[in-house]
Amino acid sequence: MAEYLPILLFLAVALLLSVAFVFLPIGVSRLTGAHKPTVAKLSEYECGFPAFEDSRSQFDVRFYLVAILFIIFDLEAAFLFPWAVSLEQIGWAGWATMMVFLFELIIGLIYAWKVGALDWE
Amino acid sequence: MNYALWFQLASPEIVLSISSLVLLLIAAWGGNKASRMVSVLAVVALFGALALSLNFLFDPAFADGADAFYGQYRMDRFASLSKVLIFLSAIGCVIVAPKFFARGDMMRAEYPILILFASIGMGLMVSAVDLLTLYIGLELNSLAAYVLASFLRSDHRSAEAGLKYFVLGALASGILLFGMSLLYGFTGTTSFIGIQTAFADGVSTGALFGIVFVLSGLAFKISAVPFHMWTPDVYEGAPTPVTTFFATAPKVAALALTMRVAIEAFGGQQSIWQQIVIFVALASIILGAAGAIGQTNIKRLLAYSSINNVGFMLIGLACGTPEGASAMMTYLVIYVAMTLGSFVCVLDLNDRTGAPVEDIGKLAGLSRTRPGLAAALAVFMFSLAGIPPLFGFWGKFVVFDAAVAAGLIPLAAIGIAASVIGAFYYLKVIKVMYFDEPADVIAPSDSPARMVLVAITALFVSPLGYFATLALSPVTAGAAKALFWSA
Amino acid sequence: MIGIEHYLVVSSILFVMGVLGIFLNRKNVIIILMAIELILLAVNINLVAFSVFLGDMVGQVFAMFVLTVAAGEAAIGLAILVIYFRGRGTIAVDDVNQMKG
Amino acid sequence: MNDLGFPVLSMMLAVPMAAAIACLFVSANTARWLALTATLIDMALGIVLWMNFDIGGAQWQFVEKAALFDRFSWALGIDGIALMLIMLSVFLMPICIGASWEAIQTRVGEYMAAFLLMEVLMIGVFAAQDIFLFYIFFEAGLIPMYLIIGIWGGANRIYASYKFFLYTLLGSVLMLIAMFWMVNEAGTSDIPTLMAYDFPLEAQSWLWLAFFASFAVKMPMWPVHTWLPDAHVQAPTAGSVILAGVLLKMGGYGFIRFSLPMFPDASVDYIWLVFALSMVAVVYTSLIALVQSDMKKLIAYSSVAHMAIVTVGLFAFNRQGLEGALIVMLSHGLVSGALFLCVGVIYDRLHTREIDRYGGLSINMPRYALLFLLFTMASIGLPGTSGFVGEFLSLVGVYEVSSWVAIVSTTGIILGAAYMLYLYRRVAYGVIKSDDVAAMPDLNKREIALLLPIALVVLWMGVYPESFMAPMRKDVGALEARLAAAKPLGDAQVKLGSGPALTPAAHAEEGHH
Amino acid sequence: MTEFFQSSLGMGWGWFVANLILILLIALPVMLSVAIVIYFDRKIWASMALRRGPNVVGPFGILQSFADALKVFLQETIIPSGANKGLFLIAPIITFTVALLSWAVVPFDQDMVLADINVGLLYILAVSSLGVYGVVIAGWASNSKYPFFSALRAAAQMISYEVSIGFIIVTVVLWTGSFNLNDIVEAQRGHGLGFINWYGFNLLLYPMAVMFLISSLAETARAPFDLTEAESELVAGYQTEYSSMAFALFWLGEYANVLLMCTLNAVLFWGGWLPPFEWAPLYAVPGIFWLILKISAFFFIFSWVKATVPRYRYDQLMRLGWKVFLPISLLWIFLVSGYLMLTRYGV
Repeated sequence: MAEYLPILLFLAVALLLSVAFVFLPIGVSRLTGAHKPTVAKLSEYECGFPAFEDSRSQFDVRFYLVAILFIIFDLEAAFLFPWAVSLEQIGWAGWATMMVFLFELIIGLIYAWKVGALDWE
Repeated sequence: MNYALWFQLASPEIVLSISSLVLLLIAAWGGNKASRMVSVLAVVALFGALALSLNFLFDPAFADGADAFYGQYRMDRFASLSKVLIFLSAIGCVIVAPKFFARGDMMRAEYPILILFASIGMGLMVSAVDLLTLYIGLELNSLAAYVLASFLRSDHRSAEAGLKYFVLGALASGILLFGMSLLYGFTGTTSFIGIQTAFADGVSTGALFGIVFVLSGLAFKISAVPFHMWTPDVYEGAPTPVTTFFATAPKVAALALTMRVAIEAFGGQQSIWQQIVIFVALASIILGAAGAIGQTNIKRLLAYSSINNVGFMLIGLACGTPEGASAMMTYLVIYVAMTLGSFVCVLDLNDRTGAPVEDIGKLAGLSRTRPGLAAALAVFMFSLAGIPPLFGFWGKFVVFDAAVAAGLIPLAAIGIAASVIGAFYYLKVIKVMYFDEPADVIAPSDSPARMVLVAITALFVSPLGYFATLALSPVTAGAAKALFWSA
Repeated sequence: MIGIEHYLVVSSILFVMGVLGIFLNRKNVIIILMAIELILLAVNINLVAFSVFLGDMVGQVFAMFVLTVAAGEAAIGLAILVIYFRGRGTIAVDDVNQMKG
Repeated sequence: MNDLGFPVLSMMLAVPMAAAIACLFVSANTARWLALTATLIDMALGIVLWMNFDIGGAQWQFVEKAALFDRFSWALGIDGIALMLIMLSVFLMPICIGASWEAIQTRVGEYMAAFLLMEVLMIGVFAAQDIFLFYIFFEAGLIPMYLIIGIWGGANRIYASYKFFLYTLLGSVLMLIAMFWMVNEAGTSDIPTLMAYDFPLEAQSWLWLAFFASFAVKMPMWPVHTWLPDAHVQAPTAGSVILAGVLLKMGGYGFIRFSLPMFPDASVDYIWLVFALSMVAVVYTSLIALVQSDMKKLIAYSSVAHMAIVTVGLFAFNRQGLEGALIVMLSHGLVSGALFLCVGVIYDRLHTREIDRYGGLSINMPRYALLFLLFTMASIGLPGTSGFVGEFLSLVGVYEVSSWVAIVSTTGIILGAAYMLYLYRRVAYGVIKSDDVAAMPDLNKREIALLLPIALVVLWMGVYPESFMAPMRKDVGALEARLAAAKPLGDAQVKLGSGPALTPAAHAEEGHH
Repeated sequence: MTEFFQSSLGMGWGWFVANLILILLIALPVMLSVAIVIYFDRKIWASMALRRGPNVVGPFGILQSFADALKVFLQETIIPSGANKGLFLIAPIITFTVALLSWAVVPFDQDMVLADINVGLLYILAVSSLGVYGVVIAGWASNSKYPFFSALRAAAQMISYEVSIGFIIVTVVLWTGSFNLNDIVEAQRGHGLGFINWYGFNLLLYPMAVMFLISSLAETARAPFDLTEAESELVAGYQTEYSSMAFALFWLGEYANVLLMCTLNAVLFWGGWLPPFEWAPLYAVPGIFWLILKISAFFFIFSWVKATVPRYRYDQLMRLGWKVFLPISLLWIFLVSGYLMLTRYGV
């Protein structure tokens, strides 16, 4: 457990640094008088034109699809990690089990591929 | 570590797994054009699994059951009987689907495959002797079921049913899991028999919470009162073949699972859960019956009917005796036949445009326009009401017999009196079909497969079904005995 | 020192928050999905804590399975939600009532 | 097996069953003939049964036993009582079919099938030797009767059919629980064994109540009789005949077969209850019958009153009472059936059951008026008709127990005479009120063929009841012995045969027991 | 060092001060090197285009990055009126914090690591996947169309390649049997022919090394996978609405991530702080030198690619991730684990 404490400290330091970086200029600019907001300045830049529709409109459902595929495949990887470091202990049975699992995963991948879930067209 | 034996024990699930993966590939390549072939092959696979399960049911070498995969999985007569029921229901649900989905061209090759996946999950559920296996099986089934519920993507009700089923199903899984985590923590093991052993010295408060949470989660899955509220909506909204499926196979699996958990894992502490089960049983019987009275949609009506029937089955569990368990299994067998039959009848209720008819009022005079179908539906209704000489009576008969033998006479008396309330709404359906003037809404059947299924199930629930008891009684008794192996 | 009961308290609080999140939330179905994840998180805390205190690996393995299944569940939940949204154009909880029970 | 060399009881069940199934698939006319043939065959078999019944021989005859599976068996067998009730059933069935010959024009096949099924179940109830088999037959009768009332009944048929079904079901489900307990306790579901089994005293009371709930509804006893008038009024004529003729007898049969021999002590304890309800029923329903304007309803209420006489006789616990009750059952089965047929005859012509619409039928329908008169007199209990024998014996029996009950019951009979004669006067005498009544033709051959046999049997039973009592005598004796043996020397028994009538005070004391 | 401070300041404070110094010793050089690599990036890019690149501020323009830093620091921070203010400011904080945090487990030399945890690789994987939150939040909070699209693209792209990175890492872990980065480096000692300290030399692992390099390009949204800020389509991507230091933090974070990926490439496949060959004189040079050399080499490759390879289309990007890398890495897990079973574990 103890070896994780420096990470906690690191997190604190990094947070401190980044918060300082974000808020210091804001404070400084207010003090130096560089902070002069105007309506035009505070409007969204987008591409230079005034925005003419809701910026958070509906978007392509494929992004959801990618997210869903990611969840599935990334978490299957979660099974691979402990397996990879313990291959020596679990031997051929463990290896074969994981291969069966991978095989099923591949079939899932093939299915997703064939039904076009991986296409971006 | 006898892998050969292990694989043999798990052969039904293995067969289904391999075939579902192969079918998935076929579906991927063939698209919806392959749906017919996939359906046929899925039925073949299910029959294969069925045959393998049947083998365990009758092979004397497995009379005592056997463990596999380091005590994670157990194949005994109880499991095999449940699997037979599950696979049979699944076969029925695959067979009736294409015709239903053909309208609107919604039949997809994934439907039978999802049924197969769910069946694997259910097979695991009934064979689970460890909380881990239990959870995996349950979720495999549930995940497939969520998708199935929202299978008619263009139908708002289907999507809503899927959403409701998903939310409440996930909540149920969460509650169940929380209970399992407590059980694990306070007993130090996840195996049923280990929990039983740990409970021999008494139950700590934490473990007691675990028991209550686990039972609540399971009550959700079997749609027992007070965790039943999702059932009518989901049954109504889901496509009818899927509803058929929900009302049969997962119910068998969840009930069997509940039995195994209660009897094997909590077996030593019957006094704790018996009260809960009795309450749940009575509440399900009464509320299931009362809730059904005002319904005008036949699928909702059948949903309440299933709640009601679950209550009756739980009476068998409340006995906590092998006779009770055996009675419950008998009831399950009959329940599956009745429910499958009545839902297939509902599937056959289509108007002239082919649109499904679910309003009970529109069945008026069905006995004139479709005498065969009306007769079959009447048989199912009377049977669900438990009126002799239909076979449904036998289910109630054995359950109440066991309850009386176990000394639960007040429970039996209240339960059976409440069954009269249930009779009221079953009679309503018959009244509409037989007494009312024909509305002439329902078109003639266009599916011989459905008619065959209806005929088979109707014959089974008809008085001829009593001949089946000759075979059924020893089988259910054997299953119950297998459940009490550790007691 | 932090004992098992502290973990239990935390997980119980999370669990109750999750359950309440499902039942009290009237706004958005997505919040329900999050509440479900919260419940599973509570379970995982329990499992891992018990696993460490019991010196038994099963709890952690279990937690792993719960994680994966939860992911699958979330995936399917999202998919159903998308279907639902496309049909109805809303994901407000109060609107999920086409069928009255 | 039996002397006949073939399972006659199973045959009697199988014939109408097969015909019922066949009826579903044939044309209307074929179905009529098929049903008639089947019922006649059954009647012939019934006669064979009676001929071969060994009076004074073994208590249970024509016994058939085949183990179905562990919990219950296909056990059939009859004693004299069951024989007589089976005879009643098979006798009435062809008449019912005949009565429906022209009245039923829709869904004839299904109608005939339902009736044939009813016949199967009625015979099954009386022949069952296994308690669960009995229950199945007993309960299953609901389905065809529900359909008969609901499909072919009158305007208000749906309400009536629901009421009939749910009342009866609610009554009988508790009986099932009691049966489970008994079978668990005694270790057998065999009725003869159970009849001899001494159940624990504390349990008997509960068991008796459970059975009572069922039989009282079926009987029907006041205050759970309300389904009966509705069911009768709405049912088609033949349905009423079967309902009044046979179904009501199942309640009485249940008391004789189950309540009395199986729970003698409890029966004694609850005499007060039965007597109280019966007395109310006799007077109350008779008075109601007096003011009815619907003929069927009037006869229905009279049935309730008559069945109250049966319960009174049964719970007298002596030979006269028991035999009297049995004869009342048989007689009422014939007479009320015949009366419903008589109503049906004129209903077919005018399509109304309003008493006021008729009048002076003796003028244009003399044959009808004659037969109607005979049955009216039989219902009243005129000597020489079947009604007299039963009612007389019952009252004699109950008088030995309690003169008060006897007196009140007699009042009912007097009231019965009043309403029946009043009915007859309004229908048959006086002037013909309207042209359509005047245009009504007299009985045709079919109708005579239906009514005449009943009339003959009613007279036969009235003149020579021994033919009917002889087969039952030994069984009644056995029942009496069973009651006497089980009964402690309680107040009811002490008074038996003590000569003078009881004082009101003594009776009140008994009522508090 | 910890002991030194603990002896003078007591257990708790001593540990605190020592670790604080160590952390600053990591964080500040990382930030400094970001400034330097930005300079080099521009220089290399310019050279390949036969331009000069920055050459005004300082000798050879070497102070250009610092001038830029000073400029953004003094700029006014503009928060668009429609933006979600809190989230808008949190996004760069997340990005930068997370970019720094991964460095906690990177071994710079033998035992020269802040937190020598046994699941170091998993830690990096976990922490770096948090980076996507900064991007998504930035895009969402800006309330502007192009940042929003950019954020979506970035999210999809990052998670897609995270999958294949996850599977690629498994092959390395299989070979090492540990998630500890130090162990992974140690295991490469003499891996090839007994004297080459690289996994990448291994024929089985070499394809993985290549895929990992490409995946790291995609994961950090570097050219040719820089679709998140494809100027022609999305203006400046999710940073469009940012200014001042908030904007600079994204840049800092991005380049810190690029450096981290270079480091990971070096550590996982090319021997980390080990010299390239198992030859005693090479060990005279401190390990950190070798590591920096390797990082520089990889950064050069990154810049080189940026300068020469045309940008992918989005569908090509996704296809590469899902249809090429994912199947290949799955196959490779089978091959590597099978090979190891046959040669090492199974026998």
